[in-house]
Formats: sequence, C-alpha cells, structure tokens
Amino acid sequence: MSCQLAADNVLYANGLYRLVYDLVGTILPCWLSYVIAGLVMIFVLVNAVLLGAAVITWAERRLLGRFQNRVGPNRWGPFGLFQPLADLLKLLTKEDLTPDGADKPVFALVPILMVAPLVMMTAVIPFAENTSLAALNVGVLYILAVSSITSIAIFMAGWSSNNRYAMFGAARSVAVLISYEVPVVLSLLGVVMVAASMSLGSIVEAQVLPFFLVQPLAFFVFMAGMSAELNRSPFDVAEAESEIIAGYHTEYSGVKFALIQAAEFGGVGVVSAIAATLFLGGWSGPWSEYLGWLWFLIKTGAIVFLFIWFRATYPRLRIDQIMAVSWKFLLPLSLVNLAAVTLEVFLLRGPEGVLTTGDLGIMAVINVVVTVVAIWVFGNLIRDRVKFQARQPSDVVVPGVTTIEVH
Amino acid sequence: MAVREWAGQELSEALRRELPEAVEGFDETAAWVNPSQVGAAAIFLRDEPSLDFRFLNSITAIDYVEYFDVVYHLTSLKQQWCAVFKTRLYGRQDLSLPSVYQVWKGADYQEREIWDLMGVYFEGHPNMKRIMLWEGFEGHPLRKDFL
Amino acid sequence: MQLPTGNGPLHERTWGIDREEGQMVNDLISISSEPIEVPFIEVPDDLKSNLLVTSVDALVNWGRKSALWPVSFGLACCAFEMMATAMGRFDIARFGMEAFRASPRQADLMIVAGTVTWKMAPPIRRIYDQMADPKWVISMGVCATSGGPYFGSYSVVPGVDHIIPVDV
Amino acid sequence: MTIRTEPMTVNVGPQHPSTHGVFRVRITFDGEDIVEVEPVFGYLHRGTEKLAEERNYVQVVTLTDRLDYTSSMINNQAYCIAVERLLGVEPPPRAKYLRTLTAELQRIAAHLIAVGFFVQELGAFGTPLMYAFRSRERILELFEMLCGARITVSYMRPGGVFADAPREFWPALDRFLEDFEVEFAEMEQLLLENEILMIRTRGVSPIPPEVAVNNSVSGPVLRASGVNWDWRKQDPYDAYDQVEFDVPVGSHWDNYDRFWVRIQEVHQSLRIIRQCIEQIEPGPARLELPLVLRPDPGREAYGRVEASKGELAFYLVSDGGIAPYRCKIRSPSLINLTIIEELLVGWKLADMIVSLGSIDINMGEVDR
Repeated sequence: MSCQLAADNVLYANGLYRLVYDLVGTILPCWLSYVIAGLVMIFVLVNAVLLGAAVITWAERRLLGRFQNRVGPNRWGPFGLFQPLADLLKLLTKEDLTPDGADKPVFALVPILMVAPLVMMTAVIPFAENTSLAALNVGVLYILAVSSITSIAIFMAGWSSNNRYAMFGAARSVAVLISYEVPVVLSLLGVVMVAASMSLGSIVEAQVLPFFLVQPLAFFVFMAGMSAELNRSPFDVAEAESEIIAGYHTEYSGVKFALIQAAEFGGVGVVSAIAATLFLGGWSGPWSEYLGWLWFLIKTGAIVFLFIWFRATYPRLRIDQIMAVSWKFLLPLSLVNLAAVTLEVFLLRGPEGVLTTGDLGIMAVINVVVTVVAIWVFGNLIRDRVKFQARQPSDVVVPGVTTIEVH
Repeated sequence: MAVREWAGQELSEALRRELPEAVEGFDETAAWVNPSQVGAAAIFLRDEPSLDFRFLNSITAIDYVEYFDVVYHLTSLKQQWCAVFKTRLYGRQDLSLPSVYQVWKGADYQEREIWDLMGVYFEGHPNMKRIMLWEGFEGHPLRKDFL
Repeated sequence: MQLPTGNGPLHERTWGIDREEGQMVNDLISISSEPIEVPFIEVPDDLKSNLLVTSVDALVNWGRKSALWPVSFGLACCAFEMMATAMGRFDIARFGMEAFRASPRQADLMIVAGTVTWKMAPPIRRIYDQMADPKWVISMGVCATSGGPYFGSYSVVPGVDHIIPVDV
Repeated sequence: MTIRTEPMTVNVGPQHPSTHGVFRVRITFDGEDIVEVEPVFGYLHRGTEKLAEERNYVQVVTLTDRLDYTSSMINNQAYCIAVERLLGVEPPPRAKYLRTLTAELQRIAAHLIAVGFFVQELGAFGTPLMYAFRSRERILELFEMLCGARITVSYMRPGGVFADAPREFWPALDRFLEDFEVEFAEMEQLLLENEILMIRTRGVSPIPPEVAVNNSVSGPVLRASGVNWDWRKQDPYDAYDQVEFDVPVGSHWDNYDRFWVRIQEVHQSLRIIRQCIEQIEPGPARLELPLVLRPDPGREAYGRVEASKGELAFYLVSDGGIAPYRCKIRSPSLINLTIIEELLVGWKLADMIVSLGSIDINMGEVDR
C-alpha cells in the first residue's frame, strides 16, 4: 500500500477506481498506477457506452417492429439479441471509403469527436449511490458544455465530405443544435435551483418527489430539446432520409459509420440516463442501496422507450417550423418555468434555505397547473394562421355532381 | 350525364365561322386544321365561351410514312363536351408545327415527347429538349422506319 | 457535376450536362455488348485447413450474412415487391435486413429491381462503384435479368449483367 | 455586414429515396428555398408504345400491367375499353361488374400506397407505410385468387375478364371488407388529425383550379384543386352508371387536400365495391371473341378511365392488322407533372419532397 489517493480527487468516491489504483499501486510507482487506473476507467466507460448503443439499436429495431405490425430481428440469438453483433462485425470488415476531394484529416476525426463527448458525459452520471466515475460538483454545467462538442463534429462531417446533401444536413443540424441549447439550459436552471446544487448526485438526493412532477414544464422542454439535439423524430431534419439521403454522414462507410451510428444510439442512451437522473430521481427507489442500479436502468429504459415511441409515431417538422418551435414555443415555456420556480423557491424555502417535501408537493400542484395553462396559451399563440383559409370555388366546377368537401 | 362528343362536322363549322382559312375539312370524329393555323385555332377553341375547350387531354402524332397526323383531344369541363381536331404534315424531314404551349400548358411534355419519339418540332416551345431518350440518341424511335 | 453557369433558365444552362450524359450513355452502350463475368475466387488449399483463418472467416461471414443492408434502389414494378418484403407480411427485418440505406456507401447489397434502361445504366454503374466492398448484387425479376417483356426495345438493357457484375 | 450567398444547384435523383422510382430533378436552391426546377425523365423509358405496335391486341395487355405498376387492374381496364371501342363490342354485364370491382380494389391499393408514401416522405419512420402495406397485401391476396398474380395481373381482356372469380373469392372479399374497415379507421386515426401532418401540409403548394385545368392535371390532384371532375361520373364506363358514389373535392388546393381527397376516395371505393357485390348477377364473364383480333382498317378509338392517378387513356389506331398501328398512352402521371414548377418554386426542400409525394407520380407511367 504505497500510494494514497488524495481525498480531494474527483475520483475519490469511486470504489472501482480506488480498487484498481490500490492494487496497481502495490507493485508499480504511483504515477503509473494513476494512469493505469484511469485507462481502466476509460475502458469501462467506452464499453458501457458502446454496449448501451448496441442494446438500444436492438431495442429500437424490435420495438419499431412491434409498432409496425411486424416482428423485427429475431433470427440471430435469443430474441435477435446478436443482431447488433452481426452489424458490428459486418461494418468492421467493410471497406473504409474516403471520398475524393474530402478534407481527409477532418473527415477521419469526426467519428472520434462524435463518440468522445458521450463517453465524457457518462463519466458524471451516478448509476447508483456513489457510483459515478467522477462526482463533479458542477455536473450539470459539465454535461452541457461537453454535449455542445457534437455540433462541431457534425459540422465537420458535413463540411469535409464534399457532398451537398451532407452540407445540407450539417447546416440544418447546427442551426437546430444551437437554437435548442437555449431552452434546454433554461429548463435545467430550474432543476438546479430547486436542488440547490449542480452535482448530479445531490440532485438525485434532492428528489424526494421526482422533479418531473415538481417541474413538468422543464421536463417537457428538456425532452423536446433533447430529441432535437439527438436528431430524433420529429426533429430529425439533419438526416432526413426522405429528403437528404442520410444527411451529414452520407459519405461515411465501414468503421467510421459504425462509430457514428454508435454515437447516435449511445447518445439516446446517455441523454435518457441524464433525463432519468435529473427528472425521474435516478437511482432512488425502494431498497435503493442494493437495487439502485436497477431503478436507474428501469427509468432510463422508460425514457429510451419514449424516444423510440416518438420516432415510430411522428412525421418530421420542417426546418423553419423547428426553429419556430424552439424560439416561439419552448423558449417562452422555459422562461415561464424559470420564473415560476424562482418565485416558489423564494417564497417557500425555510430560513436555512432548504425545501421540505411538503414544499415540493405544493410546488408540484402549482406547476402542473402552470404547465397546462402555459402550453395551451403558447400553443395557440404560435399556431400558423396565415395562408390557411378556404378559397372560393372557381367557375370550372361541374354542376350536378354530388361532392363532399374538406372541412 | 355523359359527356357529349362533338362530331367532326360540328366542330369544323364552329371553327369556320371565325377562322375560315384554318379549316381544311372534317371526318366522322374530327375537324382537320391547317398546320400553320393550329395556334390560332387553339386560342379560339379555348377562349370562345360557346366552345370553352379549356382542358387539353392529349396530343398524339401518328406516322403514316408519307405524312404525319397530329391529333388533339379537347374537353370542356364546364359544358361537358369533348372534341377532336387533327392536322396533317407531309414529308419526313424538318417537320414543324406551331406549339400550343402558351395556350394549354399541359401540352408541354407531350410536345417534347412527340419531338423526341416522332421528330415533329414545335415552334415556340421554350424547351425543346429530348424528354425520354438521352442526348445523342440517333433517330426518332416511334417512326415506322426506325430499326 | 459541373455547376451550370451563365444566364437564362435552368434548362438552357444544363445543355452541356445533358450532352455529356448522353455521351456517357452512348459510350457505355458501345462497350457493354457482352455480359460481365463474375470472377470466381479460388481459396488456396493450405488456407482451407488453417484453423485461425477459417474460424475468423466463419464469424465474419456470419456477420455479413446476418446484417445485409440493401441500398434502397428501386427501378420499376419489382421495387414494390422489394418494399413489400420489408413490410409486415414478409418482414426481412427478421434477418437483420431491414436497414434500407439511402446512401450507397453504407449498403452491402444492391437489389436491381426492375427494368434497366440505357439512360439509367450510368447511374447504376456509379452507385455500384460508390458502394464499399464487400458488396453484392441481386438482379431481381426477369426485366433486370434479361429485359424480359421489353427485350428488344430500343432503350432497354438486355440484362443488368452487361453493366455490373451480378451475383444472384 | 452582409453575407455573400450564392444559389446552389443540386441534382436530386435518379436514385433518391423519395422520388418515387427513378425520377430526377435538377433544382437551384437559395439556402433551402427552391428557385428553379428542371425535371429530367426517361430513366424508365422502355418503349412501350413501340413494342405495342409489334404485338397483337391481346398481348398488349401484359405491357399495360407495367405502366402504372401500383394500379395494373385499372390500366388493363383502360386498354380493354379502348379495344372494345375499336371493335364496337360491349362486354357482358357480369364482366362489367367484375371489372368495376377489381378496379376499385386496385384503386384502394394504389391510394394506400400514395398515402403511405406521402406520410413517409413527411418523415414518419415507416409506421403509416406499414399500416398501408398491411391492407394492400390483403388486396393483392384477393388478386392472387382471381388471376394468380400479385402485381402484373393481366386480369382483364378485351371483351370481359380472363376468368370468372372462383367461389372462394366472395367470402374472402367479405372478410377483407370487414377487416379493412377497422384497419383503415386505425390509419385515419393516426393521420387525419395529426398536428404535425397538418402544419406540414396545410397551405403548402396550393394549385388554383385555373392553373390545374390549364396544365391538364387530372385525377385526385385536380379534384383537390376544387374541380369536381371525375370520368367515372362524367363518362361512365363499365358498371359505374349503376352505382352511387360522391366525388370528394378540396377547398384549399394544398398538399393536405390532395392527401385528404385520396383518403375519401378510398371510402367511396368501398361504397362502390359493396354495391357491386349486391348487384352482380351470374352470367358469362367474357365475350366470345376470335383469338386474334382484327379491327377494321382506319378505325380509331380513345378509351379512357379514371385511374388512381388521373385520366388514363389509350388512343388506338388500327390498319386492319393484328397489332395496333399506333398505341398512344395518355399517362396521367406525366401530365400531372406539368405543374411541377407551380408546385415547387418558392417552397423549401422539405416541401418539395412532400409536394412530389402529393401528386403521386409513378415512373412506370411517366416514362413508359
């Protein structure tokens, strides 16, 4: 036992890290055990994300099959569970094309840049009590900062591919990402305010009542914003298959495409995990000391299911409508939420600045009402009334034919 | 309430009242129009309220080796009647007809198709490209002497 | 594609492109009078018994077989039958084939579904070239295989194997 | 500071996931807005009209199957009516009813595809399309019972139909009608009041009736533009003068109306099918005609039907031989495309795909 991890290290609370660090530290110098333990952690994280992505692709394909009156992959392995494995094997052995005229270094960098932020985001998510790899005290801020890297990666992909469809996809995607960042950040502010902390662990602990009840508006805005940032339906303009082939990753093939796909589906998993942590109470639940990870997985799965459900149901919005939804609908909603929460926290909190369970209950009741009213009001305000009125029938109408007309 | 089909004689008389030089004759179903007068006849047929042929069903060309017939099928949606007029072009080279693109825009692709497959050129059509076949294809395949 | 420059409506500016493409079609007709032979890959005997190579091969082949993504490429009538295979009743998703990729770069299998015309031949050739190895081609239906009911028409390719190598 | 922009010309197709086959269009974009369009056809031009001149009158039926491959029955019908007019014969009543019935079944199938792809192009991930194909498979099964083929049916012949319906066909048809009510209601529930579908299609690409008429547009597109013109009403062929149905027309002329008109036409088709089942009576299903038809020389006939895409007509000219001297196909898809400029210019890339879907072209028919 030659090395001692400093108590102020962000990884101090992590059992696995300490275990590896101590084990390696017995035979190797301290700095090396520091590095090796870090590498082990990275290995675990990358695998968690990629495995999660694989499971989500499988789940998506099965569930879409379910929604669409078919079976979905069921031949390879139990319930088709080996399907992602087959996909992966195939993509790994496929030729890796780089288009002529592409900006090669940038083109090659994109898949890495897509996956890296996901891995980094996973690092701060508490899977159960005290299991986050790094219990950062600025967790929410860190997640927001890291997640914006994706937009740069997407733009790099579109730019370097030397393909007009890719460029279309990239331009659309960046526009969407930037405008949805604003309402998402604002909606998270409310959460941070109630929890009085930016650390994800403390936010979970503060959720005596899950925050999707306390702040339904914030949850709504967050889910909408995140499905836009993940390019999921109904905001999937960046890779609108029926319009612009495959969007920004049109030119990618083989391993690079596999990574981009993994990043996409992994993104769904990570975002669902974050949503479960911030709004559904993460690992908290009955017997959470032992079953915290199970609660966490169940809640994440529920949100993944929600995303897949959206995808199977909704058509896509047009790019200008997406922008309108962000700026005219979600932004006001998040502001309303912020104002309401600020007032409530200001009025309800006790002398030492804490909110009791009763306070949260009162907030929940008020906020549910606020949510319904706000969504109704703004939903009616932004409805597009122009260009939509019945026109006069023209003189070419034939007399004497029984017709039915659109209402 | 079936659509009434005009006999050739009826249409030719209606045309003759306004455009005597355009009509060459008639047969059972159609009136024959002088090729150079097709444009004028088309405008008259569309705009005259008692005729009101605002809907162009189709344009067809038929190759009879010595000459080509071009057939126009018309309908009036309001009056519920149909009529046919034809025109005949002699020869095999450099055939051309006035385009009715400006009268019925529906003639656009059909005229291009006739140019592509039959080799009848339409004067005044803004875009006389080949429509079905590629540039550099030799000949006009629907002609009887093709292949 | 060269950007069309100059003034006037679009269809006048694209004359050059049309001529080029017409030339391409004519060139292709002149060089593709015979079907393309599919090369048969002979596996050397000493490799056949090599344990490492065969088991990796088996695994990789299993992966390729179980996740065969077709490029969404329908030409004519058969395209609808091709789509029908992806729908509820036949559901090739069971075999992991439902991912119809719109981008040829990400697809493994090209199902030539329908009549191939000479005008369509250069794009088919190009899409085939854009696909990443390993790639396969299925010629679906009699129209694609030999021209079928349109055999002898002035604009129909007598079999897609005149343009690209066909596996099935 | 002003940002310098320049228009970009993009080539959409011929291989594009949602151009309905091998349609190709060159578009100049300013950002996402469409400035100019130039459609390019011919990628499926198979020379049907030339081939028809080399085959006898009955053999041409097989060629007509492959024109609009989503509605082969109706193509057969149009061609057979043209030949019958050329010969001056009438099919027996049972054949007329069978034709009407199968044509309406085919219309339902074709409209299901049109609606399914329309929503697919709006970006729905396959679900409505799957629903549409589920019902379509049932219809194709019925066709299989009639003639053994699913798509290229060749069921109708000049002078009637190829064979009378087998006994098992009628109960199967009843079962289908029963199930289809439920399935279609499910689909309507998913689509008709869908908020996203409404805001994507309401008010987009309206085509005024005058423009539509001047462009010779026909079929559901014309009716969505507010013109209640339906050849089944105006010039009843086969058994359409015996049945009652309404003509749906649009009042906003936009993409939503084109979609809505198709949905309503499915309901009307169901009505027609029910009436056909009630009214049909036993009898011969085919007129005894010589094996090789030889119409009188110099005769010509223009046989038209209201196909699922619009007015489909065959213009046949006879020279007394066993094959048509000239067989012109007036294809609704090609002529409906004339409005492409009015439809697309000024709208966005995403609208372009949807508008193309809303006029429901079929390349087999456009290029022939």
